[in-house]
Amino acid sequence: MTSRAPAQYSGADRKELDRVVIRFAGDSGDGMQLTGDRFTSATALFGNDLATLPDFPAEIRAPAGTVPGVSAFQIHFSDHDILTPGDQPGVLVAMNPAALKAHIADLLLGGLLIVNRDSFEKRNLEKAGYSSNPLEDGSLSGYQVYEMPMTSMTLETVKEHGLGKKEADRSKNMFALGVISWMYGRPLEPTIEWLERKFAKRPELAAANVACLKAGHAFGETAELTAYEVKPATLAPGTYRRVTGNQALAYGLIAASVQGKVPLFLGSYPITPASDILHELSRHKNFGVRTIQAEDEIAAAGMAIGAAFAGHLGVTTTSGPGLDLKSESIGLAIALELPMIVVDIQRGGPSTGLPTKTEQSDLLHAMFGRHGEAPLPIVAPYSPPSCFWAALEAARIALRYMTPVIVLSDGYLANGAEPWRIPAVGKLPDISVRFATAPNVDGEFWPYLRDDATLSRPWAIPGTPGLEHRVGGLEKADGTGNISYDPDNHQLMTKLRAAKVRAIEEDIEPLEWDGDSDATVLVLGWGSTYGAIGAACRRLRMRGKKIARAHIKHLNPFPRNTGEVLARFDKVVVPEMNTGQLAKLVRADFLVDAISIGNVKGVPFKASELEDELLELV
Amino acid sequence: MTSRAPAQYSGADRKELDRVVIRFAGDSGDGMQLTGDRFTSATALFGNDLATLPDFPAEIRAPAGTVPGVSAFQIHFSDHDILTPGDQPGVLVAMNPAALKAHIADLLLGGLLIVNRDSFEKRNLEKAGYSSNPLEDGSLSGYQVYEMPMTSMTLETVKEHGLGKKEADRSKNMFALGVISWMYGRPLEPTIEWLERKFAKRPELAAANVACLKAGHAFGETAELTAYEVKPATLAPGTYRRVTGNQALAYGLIAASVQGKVPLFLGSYPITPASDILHELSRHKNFGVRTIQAEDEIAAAGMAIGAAFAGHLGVTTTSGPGLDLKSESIGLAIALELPMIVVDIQRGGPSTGLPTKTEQSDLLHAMFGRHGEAPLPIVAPYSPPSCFWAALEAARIALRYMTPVIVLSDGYLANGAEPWRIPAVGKLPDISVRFATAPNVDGEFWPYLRDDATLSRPWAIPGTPGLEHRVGGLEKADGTGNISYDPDNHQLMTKLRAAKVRAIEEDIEPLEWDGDSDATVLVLGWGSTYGAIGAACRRLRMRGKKIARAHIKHLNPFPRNTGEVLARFDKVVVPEMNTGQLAKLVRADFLVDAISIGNVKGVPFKASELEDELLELV
Amino acid sequence: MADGNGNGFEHQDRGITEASSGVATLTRKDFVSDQEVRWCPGCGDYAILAAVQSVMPELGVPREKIVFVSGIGCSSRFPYYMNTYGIHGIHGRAPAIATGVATARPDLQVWVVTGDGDGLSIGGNHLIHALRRNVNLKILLFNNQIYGLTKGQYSPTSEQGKVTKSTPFGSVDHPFNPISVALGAEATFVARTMDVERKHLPQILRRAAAHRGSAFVEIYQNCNIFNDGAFLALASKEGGTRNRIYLEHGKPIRFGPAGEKGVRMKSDGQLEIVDVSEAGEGTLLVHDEHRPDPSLAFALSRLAEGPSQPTPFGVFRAVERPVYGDAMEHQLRSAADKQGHGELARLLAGGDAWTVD
Amino acid sequence: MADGNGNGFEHQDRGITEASSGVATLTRKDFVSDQEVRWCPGCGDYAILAAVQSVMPELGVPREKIVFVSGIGCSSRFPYYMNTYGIHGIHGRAPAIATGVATARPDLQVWVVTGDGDGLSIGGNHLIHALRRNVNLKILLFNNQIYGLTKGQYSPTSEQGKVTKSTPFGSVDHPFNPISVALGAEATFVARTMDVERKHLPQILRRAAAHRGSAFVEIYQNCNIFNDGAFLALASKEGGTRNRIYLEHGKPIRFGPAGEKGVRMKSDGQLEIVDVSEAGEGTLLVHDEHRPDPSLAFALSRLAEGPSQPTPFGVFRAVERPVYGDAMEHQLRSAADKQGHGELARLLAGGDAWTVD
Ligand SMILES: Cc1ncc(C[n+]2csc(CCOP(=O)(O)OP(=O)(O)O)c2C)c(N)n1
Ligand SMILES: Cc1ncc(C[n+]2csc(CCOP(=O)(O)OP(=O)(O)O)c2C)c(N)n1
Ligand code: SF4
Ligand code: SF4
Ligand SMILES: [Mg+2]
Ligand SMILES: [Mg+2]
Repeated sequence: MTSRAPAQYSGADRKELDRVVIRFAGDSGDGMQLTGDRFTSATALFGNDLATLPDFPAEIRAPAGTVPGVSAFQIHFSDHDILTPGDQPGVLVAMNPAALKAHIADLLLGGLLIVNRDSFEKRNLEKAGYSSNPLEDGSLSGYQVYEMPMTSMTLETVKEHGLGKKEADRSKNMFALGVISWMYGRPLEPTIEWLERKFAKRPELAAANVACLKAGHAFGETAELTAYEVKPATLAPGTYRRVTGNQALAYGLIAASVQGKVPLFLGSYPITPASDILHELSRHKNFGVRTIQAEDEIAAAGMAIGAAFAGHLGVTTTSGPGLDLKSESIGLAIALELPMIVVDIQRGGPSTGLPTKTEQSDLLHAMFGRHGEAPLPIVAPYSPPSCFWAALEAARIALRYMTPVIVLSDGYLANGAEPWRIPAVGKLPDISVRFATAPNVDGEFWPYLRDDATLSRPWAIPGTPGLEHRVGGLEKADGTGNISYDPDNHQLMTKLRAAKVRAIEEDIEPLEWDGDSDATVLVLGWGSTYGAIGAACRRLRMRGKKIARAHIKHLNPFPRNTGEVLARFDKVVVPEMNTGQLAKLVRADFLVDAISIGNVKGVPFKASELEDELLELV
Repeated sequence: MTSRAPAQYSGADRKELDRVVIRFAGDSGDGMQLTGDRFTSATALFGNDLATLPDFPAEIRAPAGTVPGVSAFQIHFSDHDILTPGDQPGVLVAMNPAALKAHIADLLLGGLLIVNRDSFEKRNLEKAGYSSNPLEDGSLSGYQVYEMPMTSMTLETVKEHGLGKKEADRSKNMFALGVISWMYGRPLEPTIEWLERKFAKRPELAAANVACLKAGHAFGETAELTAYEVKPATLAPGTYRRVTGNQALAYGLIAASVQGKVPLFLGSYPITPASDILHELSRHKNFGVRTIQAEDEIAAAGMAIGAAFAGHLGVTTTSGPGLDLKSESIGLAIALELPMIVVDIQRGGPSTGLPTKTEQSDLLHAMFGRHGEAPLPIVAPYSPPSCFWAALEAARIALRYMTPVIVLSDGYLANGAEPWRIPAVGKLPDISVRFATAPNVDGEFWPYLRDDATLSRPWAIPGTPGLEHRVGGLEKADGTGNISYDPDNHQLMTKLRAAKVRAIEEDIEPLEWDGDSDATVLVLGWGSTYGAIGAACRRLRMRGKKIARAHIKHLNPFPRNTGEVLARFDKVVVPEMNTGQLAKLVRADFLVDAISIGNVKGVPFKASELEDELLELV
Repeated sequence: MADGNGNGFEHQDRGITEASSGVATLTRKDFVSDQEVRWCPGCGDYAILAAVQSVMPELGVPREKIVFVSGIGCSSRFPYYMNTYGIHGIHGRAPAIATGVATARPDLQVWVVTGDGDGLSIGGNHLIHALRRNVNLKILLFNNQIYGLTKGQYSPTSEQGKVTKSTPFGSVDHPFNPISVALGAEATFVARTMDVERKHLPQILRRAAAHRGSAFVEIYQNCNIFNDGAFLALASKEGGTRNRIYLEHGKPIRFGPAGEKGVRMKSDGQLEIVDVSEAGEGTLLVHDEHRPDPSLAFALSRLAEGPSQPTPFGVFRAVERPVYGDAMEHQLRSAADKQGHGELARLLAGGDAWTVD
Repeated sequence: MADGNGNGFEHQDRGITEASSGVATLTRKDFVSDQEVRWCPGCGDYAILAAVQSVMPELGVPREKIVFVSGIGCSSRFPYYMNTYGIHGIHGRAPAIATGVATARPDLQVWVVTGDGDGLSIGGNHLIHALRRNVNLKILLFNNQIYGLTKGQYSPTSEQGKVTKSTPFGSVDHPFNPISVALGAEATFVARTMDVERKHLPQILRRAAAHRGSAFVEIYQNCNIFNDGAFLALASKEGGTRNRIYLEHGKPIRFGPAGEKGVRMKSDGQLEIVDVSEAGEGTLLVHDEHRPDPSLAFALSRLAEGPSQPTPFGVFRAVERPVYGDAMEHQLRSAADKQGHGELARLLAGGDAWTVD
């Protein structure tokens, strides 16, 4: 662990800024995600607050040099706490014409545009659909344009390292990183160390990339580009790291396994944008984590159920289309009353929809997407780091109440990264389970004899003598769990299953709201809109408007005081990346005329958009 | 077609009744369903109004003679129009001790109990769990008990027909039928004809059964049992027949094919209580109906989608667990915008639940059970005959708006039978489709160029030169249908898909309500609760209470005037065989404090129960 | 770790290594649950249940270490009648659910009971993937060539042209041969027997239990209500002796009342049935369960087109291959050895954390 | 009725018997859609697309009568690039969707394009059931032994021990052999070829198109991004001549640069590779595509454990069996003949109606 980077980087000769939004854009092959990732890492080490937003092209690589083939990465960093990856970049790095074409529209007027001049030749311009060269036709007059011969200088730099043309060309992203690092006073060491670690087996590659990084840095200095400084933010004391939502979610599941003293079992089938959780968990076998890549989502859920019956914390991770397929299995888990976690990383729908884009349109599906009366708890993270909490909380509920729990994350949270104050393991909740070890009704074992407090049934796992029992999807007699077709028993069991879930409201935090005590408008959100709503409200307040906001983290059951909170305000506005799903639930449950602000574009709300929409309502 | 039966059966020496509820109960092997079916047929021919309720045991046959092995059939018939199969029987026919045990509790005090005395011997009594013989221990003192040696008299009767013991014993249900037919003045001819048709290949069996039928009839006469008369009801003029819901639904689909001039294609996987639709449709190949028993529900839905693309009316039929599995495919059909009908015969859930019992708990699943924003129209029949209408209406909407449509029936409608006034084919709506035949944008074919009126896209089927095109589940550009990742296009397409479904409200009947114009309470229902709600309201009115009722047949979109209708009343009460699913939708859409009366017992509401519950609210 | 829980959470040890109910003393009765058995009188399932319950005590596995998993169907009610741990799952998914149980807990003996519809129609994919992975499961497929529970529709093993409720004009699809399907899916143990096989059925059950990995057993089962007599040609006394071909490892394949018929492999690789007297015993094919190449077993599976002809019974194939759960277990252990037991704090700290003070 | 619509609704006639775009004049270009092809540069899919587009004009089927159906995956983008009717379905369901198309409309030529994940992992069940039914489909399985679209997880055809994103310590599952799976599932036409097979690939496509019923073609395809070189032992010039065994009906099976190697069947039914010079050509196995018994084809499918050894290419099996759609068509027609064309009024009236007047 490095402690915060030396200060000399923030030299006095630098122009001070409180926040900067930079977007790196290039061909899928140009390694923009890596560049952004390294810059972010240095920025984190430097001590700024930050938020990032990777923007992948469609799943399949488009031909090099074309607009659909462009991949981008945006970072927002500042000397104060920020909430979003930023609306419009003030700085755009475009590695080729296609990247320029795809992103120039977003660059703030007067913004900084840094291009790799070498790539602006005929073929690339054509591929990008430019009839004339934008660097020459004056179309960029609205921006401060820095043209740099990145390709040639890179090739020049790596010559002595004897790299092939292809590999050499691949290093130009390090040159770009060097330039930007100089401009914003980012330390190079972390990236150098990282390169040396990464290419340990191929020192010549490491050396070449380091050389390019330094070359870019030197270029920035000698070309006397304006240098900026963004002072470190005053984050709460603690140890920080950067995490993406999927990473945090995987860690949260492992933490749940450790804190629950129960082995972790993942049954999953790859699907964008959920696959990385499977990838991450597969790497931690030394925690006893079992991961199976199942033949499909139904099998994945089935395996998790089987593992849960066998005494493991059964988990299955997926995205929308996979959640559809798991519906029947989730219904079974509800009938069996076994602890299982179903993670849904929401993406653009319906059907295959927009696999690489984000959306919040699975909420009602998660609530009601099963035949019969089949309620289950739903937890939703609201920032990349909070995915850790969501996983742990879902596990706590699943284990305590013997029920499947759905975690609703989304594509933005999954891939976005933010600094995370690492929790002290000692401070994590103890959620250890108690398995049944002895008969519970004079000598017999009744698998559906419920705990008075939680209404949950005992968890008796194979290997425990004397507790042999059978469970199944047919309706069960209360207590004994034997098959029962009795009408009144069915009514009772239906009530009990609902009551069990409902009772959880007593066991979760009440809904908090903040803002002006005399505000008449409440902005109610859930999930990844947290940052955008926060930023929009902050701006409105800066404009002297009164407004309050609350964010729901438990979507079923709702926090017990939700009704009261809503009742305090004249207007309840619900911004969602869907057509009004939480709004519908709130209207039904509390009969408040919740106003929905829907956004179904596959991209997160921009704080400014939201600010404008809210402005009309306050 | 027989015209109404001769009148001599209603002899003057008979005690007149306005309505009777009879329940036939016996071992699964005793042929009670058939007995009830025959009695119903004769009753229909006689001209009474009627409603029936078969009560099957659990799917698997229990050992003969045991309570779980009991199968029953209830019929309610009258001289006026009735709405339900009746709450409690006034007459119980019990073929063995188990049948008595299972059903005696329902018999009205003072009711008629007819038992097969021969079966009340030690072994059967034990199997049924009787420690003493109820015929002797006085426990039946509250009823008028007729003991008849049905088994011995049957064996006696069939002796000369040289039947084996087993076959002979099987005929005793005809004896029972004969007795009841005499008591209630039902014609024997139809049953005799039917027996002769059924056993045409085995005349000795036919003769034996006819003999038993007549023997029972004679026994009734000579034993001087009281004879009753229920005058024919004055039904609207027309030609009638009896149909079960599943039969009517199958006929409705065939009618849709004929009226739409489009071939019918069914992809289905067997599941209780939906299988009979597959069975029925498989029999009508001369209508060009193609039926495939698929490997599973997903394949069944996929096949229907493929057939729809190929120019057929694609249909898939299932029950809850199958609907879960079809979720993803339905989402695809929504994205492809192809005409498909998904029939869900709801049964007791969650999970495998109560396969042979009825419930209305898939409404929210039908509405929201898919990832992403994926709206579709939902139609619900409200009586067995109305399943014909529901299928035809679903087809009309599917074909006109190029969308999948869900038909929500349930186990009670599926198996229950009522008289059906056969519609004149000439009066059926013309829903014929127009396939695209030519390019629609200067020489090109755009598969997603919408019709201004319906917002539906053109249906261009393979085999049509020049209209070759590709469709898929990825988001499509408005008009061209090409893959599009454009944010604004996604927003637009999401709006268009929703608007298309919403617009259907202009094309369906407004919500009707009836009852006292000055009533303050509206009872709002949907689906199979129609009869029970009607009967309960009728009784309340007879008790001088003011009440109104409305029944929703289109659950998405709601009839355009729904809000206005609800607004007329102070109280809206919603009885459902679930925990309040329609109530939730109504609350969310219209912000009315709808009160839910939930019943999740696997059996239809009893009019009397409902009457009591409503009484507390008016 | 022997308890099959690479991370050795205490509770697991408790659950698993604690003095078990013991096995020496077990009898058939110990495996009979308190649930009333509900199949139609005369159903072949009764005989299979009796056989399984009678074999269990011999296996030396304590009751609490046995799990029966099933899908939906008449056959799938099986777990309710076994006094062991059990899951009555959902239609077709038993192999997946059982894979979860067996992979989470290699210390358990996991049985799957499925039907021709449950296992080969809706559940076909899970079945072939479980076999491919060689998950440690004993899979009993009750093949009655019909959908029993839903009251008589044809199944993927019903003969072509079958008239059922869903095929009033006769089915038009060609059936699966379950043995061929299993062999095509890389199964390591494949066998066939029949409900009425008083001796052979228990033998095969013992063999399946003894096989480490996926053991697939097709059991011809009579559904006397919806498909009575489907296996008459093999079940009847006379037909049985004429048509049952018992495969025995290392023995020439002979059958018939007096073993007068035999199976021979022609030079072009085609199997044929011959009169031993004419062909001579020496020319007969000698059965080899353990051959790594499944081709011979496959050829034997094609000997009969359906249960109406001379049909092989017994073990078609029995070979060793790494077991899915064991392999995963090994990875967990070696990971723990190499990287050391997982330490949460270290995991969370990650590679490049920084402190703010 | 020849138009494949037993009930002969007029509109169908319009749709189908109307003067078609004609076929005589068609060229490769006619089958190229206006969509920009989007696969990674160097992907094997390009070569397969080119081959399909070049073969199409020869088949004499008008463009509007051709439908391409796929699931999800890189390979499954295929239909967008064909200027025919097409459905880009959902993951794994292409065989089911295509079954709907082909059964509703026997007059169409329906192609399925799927991947090793799409067709054998999530879609395995639909695939084997389509083959069992012998639905009239041409199924092209692009086997690159990896999940391409989701960026590199192992697939059911990946070799055991494969290190991928989802198996950082190596996969523990044993792979499927797609040819064996298809044969175990009663497929009537089974073949294998490869993306780089300039001549052989088109030949096999023609054979598949000509087969009435399900034609299953495994195509080895290089994913140069996530699984580059998986088929090097067969694709490379030198390796290819050494390891590709071309199966030809009626010919002894020989291979190698100078055909010096051959395949022989031992008396115990085991295949072996021999030096022709030693063994003598006469002793070699003569390939027989049309043998009713699939056992020989199955044995050939086991010759190589993976694409790293001498591997058979070409048609393993090609036999006639009633086609699903045709059989159903026949039932519709004979029903109409026997019962007369369906009359709605009669249907609704039913058996025992009564009138109230
Ligand atoms: C998802 C789902 N689809 C369909 C059904 C209905 N169903 C129950 S069992 C069964 C088939 C039973 O046949 P088989 O597996 O051969 O078992 P058997 O009853 O013959 O022993 C079907 C179709 C169901 N319960 N769930
Ligand atoms: C229901 C569902 N599950 C998972 C996915 C994600 N997914 C898309 S393609 C694919 C596998 C692709 O592999 P393959 O079929 O071999 O095709 P390839 O890309 O290799 O050509 C997966 C897992 C999906 N789209 N839908
Ligand atoms: S229906 Fe058939 S399989 Fe099911 S229990 Fe009855 S006899 Fe057995
Ligand atoms: S990922 Fe592999 S299979 Fe997919 S397009 Fe790229 S090279 Fe081809
Ligand atoms: Mg069966
Ligand atoms: Mg692949």
